[in-house]
Amino acid sequence: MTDTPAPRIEAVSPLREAWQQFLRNKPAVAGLVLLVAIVAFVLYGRYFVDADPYRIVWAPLSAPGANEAVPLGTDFLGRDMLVLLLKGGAPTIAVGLSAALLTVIIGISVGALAGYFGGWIDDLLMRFTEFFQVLPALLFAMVLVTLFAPSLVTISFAIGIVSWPATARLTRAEFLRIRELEYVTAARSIGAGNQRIIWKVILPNALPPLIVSAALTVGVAILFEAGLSFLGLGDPNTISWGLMIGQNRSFLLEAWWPVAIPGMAIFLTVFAVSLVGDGLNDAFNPKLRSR
Amino acid sequence: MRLTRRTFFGASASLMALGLGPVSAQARRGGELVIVTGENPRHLNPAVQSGVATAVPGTQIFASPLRVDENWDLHPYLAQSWEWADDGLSLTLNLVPGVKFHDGQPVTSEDVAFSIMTIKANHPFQTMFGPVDTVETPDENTAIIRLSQTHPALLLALTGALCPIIPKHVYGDGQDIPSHPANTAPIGCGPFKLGEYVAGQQITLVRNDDFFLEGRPYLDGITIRIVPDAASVTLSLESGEADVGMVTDATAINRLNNTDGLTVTPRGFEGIGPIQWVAFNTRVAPLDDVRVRQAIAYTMDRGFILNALMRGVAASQKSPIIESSPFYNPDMPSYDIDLDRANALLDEAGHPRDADGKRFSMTMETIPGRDAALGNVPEYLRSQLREVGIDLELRASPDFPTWAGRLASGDFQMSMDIVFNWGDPVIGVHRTYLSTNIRPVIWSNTQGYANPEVDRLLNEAGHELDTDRRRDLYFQFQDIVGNDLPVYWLNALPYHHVFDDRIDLPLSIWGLMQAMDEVYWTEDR
Amino acid sequence: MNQPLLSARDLEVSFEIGRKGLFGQPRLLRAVRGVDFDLMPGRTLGLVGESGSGKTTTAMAAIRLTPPTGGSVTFDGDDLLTLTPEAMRAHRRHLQVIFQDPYSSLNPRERVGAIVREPLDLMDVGDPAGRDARVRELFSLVGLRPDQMALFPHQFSGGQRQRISIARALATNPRLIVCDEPVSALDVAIQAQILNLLRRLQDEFGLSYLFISHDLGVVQFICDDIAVMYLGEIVEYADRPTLFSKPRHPYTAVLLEAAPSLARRKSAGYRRAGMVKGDLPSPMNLPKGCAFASRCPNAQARCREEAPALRDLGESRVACHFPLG
Amino acid sequence: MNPLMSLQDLRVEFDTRHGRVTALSGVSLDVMPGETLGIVGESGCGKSITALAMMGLIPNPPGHLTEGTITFDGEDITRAPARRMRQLRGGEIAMIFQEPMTSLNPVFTVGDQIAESILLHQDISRAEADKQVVELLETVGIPEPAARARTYPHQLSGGMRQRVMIAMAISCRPKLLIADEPTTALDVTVQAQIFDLMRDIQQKFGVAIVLITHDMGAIAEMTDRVAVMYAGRVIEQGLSDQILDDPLHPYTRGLIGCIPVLGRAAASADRLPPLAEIPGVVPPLHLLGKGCAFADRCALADDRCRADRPLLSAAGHGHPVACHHAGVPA
Amino acid sequence: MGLSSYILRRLFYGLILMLGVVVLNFFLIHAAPGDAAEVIAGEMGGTTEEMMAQIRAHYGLDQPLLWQLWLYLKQVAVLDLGTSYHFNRPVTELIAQRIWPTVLLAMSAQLVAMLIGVVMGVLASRKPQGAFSGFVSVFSTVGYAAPVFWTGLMLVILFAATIPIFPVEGMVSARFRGSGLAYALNVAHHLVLPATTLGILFLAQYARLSRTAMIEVLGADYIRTARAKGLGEGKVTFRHALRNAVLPILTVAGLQFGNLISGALLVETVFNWPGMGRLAFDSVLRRDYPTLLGVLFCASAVVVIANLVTDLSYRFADPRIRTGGR
Repeated sequence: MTDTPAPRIEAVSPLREAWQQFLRNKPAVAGLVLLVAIVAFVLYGRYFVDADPYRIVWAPLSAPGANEAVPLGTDFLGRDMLVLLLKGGAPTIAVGLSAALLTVIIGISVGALAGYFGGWIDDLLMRFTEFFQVLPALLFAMVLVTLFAPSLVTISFAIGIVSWPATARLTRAEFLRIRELEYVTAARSIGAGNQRIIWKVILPNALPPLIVSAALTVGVAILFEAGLSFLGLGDPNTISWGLMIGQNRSFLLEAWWPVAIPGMAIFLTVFAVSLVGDGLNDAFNPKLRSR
Repeated sequence: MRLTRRTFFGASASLMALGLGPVSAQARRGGELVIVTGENPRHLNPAVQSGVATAVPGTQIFASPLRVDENWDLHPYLAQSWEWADDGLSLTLNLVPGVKFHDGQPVTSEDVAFSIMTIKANHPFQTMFGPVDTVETPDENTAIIRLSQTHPALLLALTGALCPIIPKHVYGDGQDIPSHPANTAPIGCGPFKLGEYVAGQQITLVRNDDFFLEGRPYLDGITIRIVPDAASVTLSLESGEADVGMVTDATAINRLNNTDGLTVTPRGFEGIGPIQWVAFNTRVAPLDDVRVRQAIAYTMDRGFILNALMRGVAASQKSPIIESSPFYNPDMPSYDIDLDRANALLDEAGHPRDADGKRFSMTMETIPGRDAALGNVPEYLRSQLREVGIDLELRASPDFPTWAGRLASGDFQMSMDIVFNWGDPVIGVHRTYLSTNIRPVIWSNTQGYANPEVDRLLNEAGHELDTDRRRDLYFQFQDIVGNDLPVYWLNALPYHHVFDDRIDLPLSIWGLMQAMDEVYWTEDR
Repeated sequence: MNQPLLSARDLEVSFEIGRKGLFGQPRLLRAVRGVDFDLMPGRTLGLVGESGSGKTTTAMAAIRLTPPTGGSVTFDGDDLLTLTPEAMRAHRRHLQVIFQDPYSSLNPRERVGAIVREPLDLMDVGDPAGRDARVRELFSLVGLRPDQMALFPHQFSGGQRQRISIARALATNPRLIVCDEPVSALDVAIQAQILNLLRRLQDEFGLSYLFISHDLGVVQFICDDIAVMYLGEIVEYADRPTLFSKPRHPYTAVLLEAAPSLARRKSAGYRRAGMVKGDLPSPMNLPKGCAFASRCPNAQARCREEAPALRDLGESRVACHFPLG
Repeated sequence: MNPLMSLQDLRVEFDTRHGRVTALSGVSLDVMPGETLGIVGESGCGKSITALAMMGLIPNPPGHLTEGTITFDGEDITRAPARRMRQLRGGEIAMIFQEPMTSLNPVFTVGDQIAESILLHQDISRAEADKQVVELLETVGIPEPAARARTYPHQLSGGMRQRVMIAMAISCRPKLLIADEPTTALDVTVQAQIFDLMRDIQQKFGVAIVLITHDMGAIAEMTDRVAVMYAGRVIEQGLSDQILDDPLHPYTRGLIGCIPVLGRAAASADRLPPLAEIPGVVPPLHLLGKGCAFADRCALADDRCRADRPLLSAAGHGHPVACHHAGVPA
Repeated sequence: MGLSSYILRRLFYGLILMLGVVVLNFFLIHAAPGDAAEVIAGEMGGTTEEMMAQIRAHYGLDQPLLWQLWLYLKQVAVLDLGTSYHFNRPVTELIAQRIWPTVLLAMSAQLVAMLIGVVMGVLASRKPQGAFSGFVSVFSTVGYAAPVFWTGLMLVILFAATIPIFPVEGMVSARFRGSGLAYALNVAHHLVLPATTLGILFLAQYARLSRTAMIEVLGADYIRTARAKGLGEGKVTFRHALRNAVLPILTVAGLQFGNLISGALLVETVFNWPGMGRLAFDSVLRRDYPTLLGVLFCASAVVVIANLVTDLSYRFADPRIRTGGR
């Protein structure tokens, strides 16, 4: 009296299915390829171009293509834009990743507790969240960075501190939704405790939108770091793409490339990240799939 | 001494005619001037606030006793003549009679006395009127300044923004003057009155029709527009949105140089003498060793800084005294770039390279600000010091006070700094090198530099009224600090005045920081 | 008569829903009001009612998946409501649940084998190898192939998922299974498969079911005793033959009249005898008298004034001032 | 009498992840004026798509009506221009849906939504339309109709909302009312109320009704004729009594046998016998072979069934059925 | 709950939030190393220690921190935000001058972005697989990924040098003396580039969001009902669907205000727009405590008010909330 006739069906986990769906999404795959290329460029570029990024190699503000030795031109000091771009990538992306990580950790913790327990815990945590939402993010981050001196750590920290409320709200909403689903009651009915239900039952199911949001947060954080660097609040001892823009900005009308090229790098990275994020969103969200 | 006095007298006598003379034949009445500046004033009272931002509007609103021209020669202004006592310890000012403040109250010697004493008490330049004991007012139009010691810089201190005559009937009400409400709604007796002051954005000045110099000013009004962004300053001049600008950004100057219809000139900054230097904390290792300081100097290429960073529009500066000053010593050592020499000095000082080629690490303070140009030299220095095995870490202060605090308290190794000469070395130069001025405030001798010979030379020069003798003392001083390098002077900042060709704009050593009653449009805009 | 396996006395459940104004009194929704029932071992007690009648809340409160606000529940002699959380968890191996929605009752991120095995792990039943064997056994028992254990829930149809739910419920050899509308989301053909399976398993393992349903046909098929609920209260309680042949409460009669039947034909010019008017009143503002009075075809003045208590009428117990027949 | 609506050999295909699948195939149905036609089947059998096809509302993309014709009142509307279809929809042909909760626009009052329909098809003023709205609400048994017209859907219960849907549907006196599982989401007492109302409406306005349902009880109570659908095809069709009392197709028989309907030995103290079962599940549309779609679940299936699809035919039986073994007891 | 009691409750919570913002920022800013007296001394161009002591006494900086907070809160309660160390004028006056340009910039960017974004999203949603829909998706990703200040700088290069048809600096021409319409036009001319820069970021988000929301809504049952009535696609899209799709858009618009202010800060810096962003930036660099606190306070107040307005418009747009209960 079995329902399904003999042919063996392979187990397809929801994640694998989402991945297959993702692969069908051309812009998302393009974004992923671009992202991998950027990361490879940043991580392994030194095998092709290895030099001290601080070294002054040519006449300042030499245009791209004007000299083969410096294909992307030089900055205001005559440093090689290509080398700077290579060295500036890792900190830029690292800030993005660590800020996003912090965002996700705070956001998920607050959102999960609020959404799962509800009641006064929810009220309290949501007031707390609102409080951080009311603070103008960039301004507040500026204050934090100036207070603790600009460094990659404080910048990541500041970005994380101002960005988590959105993740918390999202997590809470997901927890509120999933909490009511029957498999959660089912878990309780077989004796699972709160810890198990929060972290092992609800969280894995709440993850897809959170993964999407985390991916997008990486992009936001990279933009944020760039904004702070542009305002002169970047870490002066670490080359980042934002710092390059900030440093060369006063030469803008004379030379566009030292500003445009790192800007383009930021743009492409965030663009790739958000294409991937969108792709994940579509892949995880089967409702939009057929449309 | 006699000679000096006569020189001053002579100058005043011969030029008096010009100051009070008839309206220039070709000068045209009318028109307005838009000045664009990156400097943002706290308020408009130069008596208690130094700096260009306050000085430009301040000198239009307030008049000073004297004024100075582009050749450092003095001219009458509120004072129609002046006379030194033979001992050089008192100066008599004879005021132009019948001058009125913008509110119609007469300007009297009481106001002069009040102003000078207010400045002495509140202005950050303590050396300016430091020797002034009292100001006597025998009659309405005579003020006698009594000194405790001879003071060669006194006359210059009575010009431009350094000595605005402020109304006693307004400021004498007992309120704290640095925070006096009238500072943002000032009443003076200068050629222009305040129209509107929108903090941080715009200052509108309108013609003072009752100005005491007949027929002046020529302009109907002046708008000072505060635009903190260098590129924006440039563009507004280029597009004709603004007529006159103080442009501090090298790139912009180059660009404006190529713009038709604009005059671009470095003149007009001789007075303030803006010098950019690398400050060393001579109290801490390894910078307590003069060889290390010299080695660092040898790594830096002034030519590169001038050409690449300053885009060829800044003047070189090898000395504590601005090179356009009569006291500048042209034989200063120049420390032209020489990495071998630098390496040798560092080896000699006991800082060998390690296995990685590193000798030691140092930190350098940078002045915070939206203007990235301030960070450019440290960025360059970092690149250069790596060549001789020194790792340089930049320490960015989040805000100006933090930076100032670090320098003032000696919590630094190296720092960028920008310090102005302010006309006479007594005002702007001595403060940096006198061991008696090692104080926990910014722009004192924050290097902790102490050399008894320098102290002696400067103190002597500060009282010497004979110009030649004074110059000699300053030359000796420059020889010593040129070797000791408590700071390493890089360049004069690339300050330029940019203005519409159709404007007749006489630029004294104070530039825009002196009354612009003589400025006129040669043709209509 | 032997001891009831599960028995509830005066069970109450209220929910707080918002407040009046900024600092006002919390508003209470009384979802279950003084419910008593007894479930005998090996039998099936049906809780019947329309949506909002409180039948699911009653069942969930009885096994403490929803916290009751009053009353008592004994399971096999133990007072469930006073147990420590730890002791309650230990009791859960005897009290299992099959849920209504086959699509949301299985964790989509777990393989179905793990889903069925989870109660064994949590309750620490047997050794790991024994658990694997047990899961295989359960799969065959509910009509699934053991090789399907590695699949994920979304790879199954609704009926198959309900079988997985049943396997999970059976895993710890429970004595009582609460079936919360286990077939209402299924197509009729599948519904029959599941109902037959449930009955077969009951016979095989001597299970007791607390069976929740709105479908009188299903209830008639599977239940031995039936409690009809209306707005959080039991209005009629009887065994199956009695209830279906001699409904005493007007609401029960109305339900029977409304339930689909192949016997009523349009071709025969069937007209319904009478139907209740309007909808369920809001549980927020319950009337003073009988909750059903506003819709009851036989309501009289007394019904609107005085709430009838459940009273014994021989074969059935009915909460009505004017029982039928 | 001519049929009011007639579907001839309708074929509808959908683009899906699995390529193009056939959702309806060779569907032919007639609806006579004033009668109630039931369409019954399990989920996914194509009954809702048939309803949408009747309305000209097959979503395109991904749906395509590739073969067949639809005539309404003698007019071929298979490829009628959008303007004409809009005139018919809501005017001559109206529809009510399964989910009264979500089928009304939450941001407009129910009065607005009914009036919109009226104004669309009748050349009258808004005030007159409002008057009609109140009358309609009264007709469908909503108390205090004038006040209720000003409420929003979420302020009404499910039953009330379905009544509003019916009021909207009958606002322009349609000739045909398509009811797609109108009571599935409702409680039994409310379902009975809605059925009673639909019957009243039919009597009052003489409207023909197509009732789409999975519930054999509803078929018995509500319909004159019935079509049984399976996997996108009509497999048996006839008078409701014929189908209920004498089902010929094994699937129809299973469908009737597996329902635990009331009335079967209700009073017996013994356990009821097990329900009839149809094993397995409805096959997904993209996996349909060329034989009988029911063959995999059918106890009577033989090689012929798996190779050769039976056609709907009344030959040799009382009513049309698509089975090689029609009438053979399982 | 009635509307007025709802507003009161929201305002009450808003005030509590503002209080929190003030207190947190007060402590944060005062926790920084260094001393406000140095700030003021630095602003004056250097000073002596005696003068520093005077300054401390004058500004009450020699008082205990909690006492300073209490004094500050008392001031704030009567909307006195103290005196700027740098500008030496009342902070309220400074903010009053600066807040309107920021609000003008933010609101025009927001409005234009919303209008164009929603229209784009709606058009895209009608053919979700179409070319325009694809363009909207890519465009919105592009708009989102480009750093706002960078876009601004690129526009400056473009419009300063290549096609100088829009001013790239300031809010009104320096020599402009008119008023009324001429003034508005002058400001509008200056507004084009900054508002575009800021707007692109949000335009992209609104286009994407309204596309998604519309696709979602167009699949709803009541849209099928509307079609079954015989409504044309235009009315279905704009009357039935858009009214519902506006709800999520409004929600996001409300949450967007904080970001809007952040974006405005960067854009103001690029285009020298005389708004609060620049004021804030100047105050951060100069550690002008009173101004910085005042700006943070006002920016938060703007967000609180904007959120309240959003909620009210949401209530207006969604009868389920307006009439209570769902």
